[in-house]
Amino acid sequence: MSIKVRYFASLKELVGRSEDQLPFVGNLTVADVLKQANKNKVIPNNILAAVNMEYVAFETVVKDGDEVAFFPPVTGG
Amino acid sequence: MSIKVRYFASLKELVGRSEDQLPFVGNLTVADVLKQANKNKVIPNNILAAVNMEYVAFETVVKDGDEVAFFPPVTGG
Amino acid sequence: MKIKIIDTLFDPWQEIQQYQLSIPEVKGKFGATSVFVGTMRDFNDGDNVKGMNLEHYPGMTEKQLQKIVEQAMQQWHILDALVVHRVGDIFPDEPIVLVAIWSSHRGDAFDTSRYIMERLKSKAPFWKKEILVDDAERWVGKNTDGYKK
Amino acid sequence: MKIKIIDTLFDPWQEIQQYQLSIPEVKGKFGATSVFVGTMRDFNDGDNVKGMNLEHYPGMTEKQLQKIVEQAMQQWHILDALVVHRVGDIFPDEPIVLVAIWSSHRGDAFDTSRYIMERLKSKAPFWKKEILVDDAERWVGKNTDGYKK
Repeated sequence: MSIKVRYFASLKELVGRSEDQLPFVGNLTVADVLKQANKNKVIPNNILAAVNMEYVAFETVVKDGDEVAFFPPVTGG
Repeated sequence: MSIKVRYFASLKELVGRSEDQLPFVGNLTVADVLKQANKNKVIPNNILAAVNMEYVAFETVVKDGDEVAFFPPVTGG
Repeated sequence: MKIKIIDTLFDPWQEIQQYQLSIPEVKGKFGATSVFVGTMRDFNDGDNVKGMNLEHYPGMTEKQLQKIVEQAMQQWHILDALVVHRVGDIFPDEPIVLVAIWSSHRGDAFDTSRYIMERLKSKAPFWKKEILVDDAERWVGKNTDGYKK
Repeated sequence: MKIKIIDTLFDPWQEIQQYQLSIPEVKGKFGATSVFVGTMRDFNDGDNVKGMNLEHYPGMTEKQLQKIVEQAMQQWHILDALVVHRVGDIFPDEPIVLVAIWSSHRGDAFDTSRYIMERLKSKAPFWKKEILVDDAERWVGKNTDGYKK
């Protein structure tokens, strides 16, 4: 029972790792996941979130087994 | 002293020739040139005109040595 | 800038490759290339078409295309442009027109290629005569506006 | 439809040629091909850039690109689409992205290629890190809106 948390690009460098495994404790939003995994870090407020590779709002509730990803605005193309 | 008149595409087929040489008599507009060269023909009213390979209005006055061209709306590309 | 009228089959992608090799001065400077290729279909206005003859006004065609590209260059920042247009006998699946634009930024490239195509379709002296499957011939009456949806 | 993420140099014009050969079902049906190629420049934001590393989110990138193309297909009539995007180490004058659209009419092809590029730039999870001439590295902050002039 766990949630996989992933970080990309400049956010990955900022938090100093690319992945976390959080125990699933129920009733957590995406915002809670980010906060819980990065207690002492100031996270830039333009960060985007995805659950299972789809964009989501930070209020979205996370389910067991979800992959939650955080990253800065995209700059491809 | 003459004006070269050219016809293209469906207009060329309609008038039955691709070129005329008109004597330059002075003070003729593009519309006059078309009328004079095609006395008994009904010319479609969507025909375009060019003098020396630039689009012109039918009121434009023609000069000696000009190449005057008439053609239907263009359909390239 | 290059404007080319040709009466034989051409490969638009090869034309672009070759032209790009001939303009090393834009290397590293262009971030955007916008290309349009018009190809002959085997149908038009509800009929099957087996071929086409494309007439033009030699001299005026080049002059007008040159003018169109220059007008575009006054409105947008572009680095280079290539326009190739076929004349003569053309068959389905063969390319008719190629417009390629090189610029620093994508907005300019997109806007310019579209502008040149629209102007070309309304101003460059080319005329299409279609040959239908029963060998009947007909002149194409009018180009439609490509900005409308 | 084809979406491809690659980590090696590609030739956009060859990619188009090859893909077009693989879709004979659109032969004679498409009258318009609109192509956009994004290429790495040797400058950005006033600085000389000697290279770039392009990171992506494997899986999500493909999923989002797929979605973008499907959204385009709901708005415009298109026959086929090819999207190729480079990841990893990239150097000036190398292509980064290719979008090619085949449709019957030019309006649809132009609108779709531009729409896909804009959506890709704002939604597909790719991130550019530039390496400047003095070896300093910096993340590109934000893509600009390509519809603005």
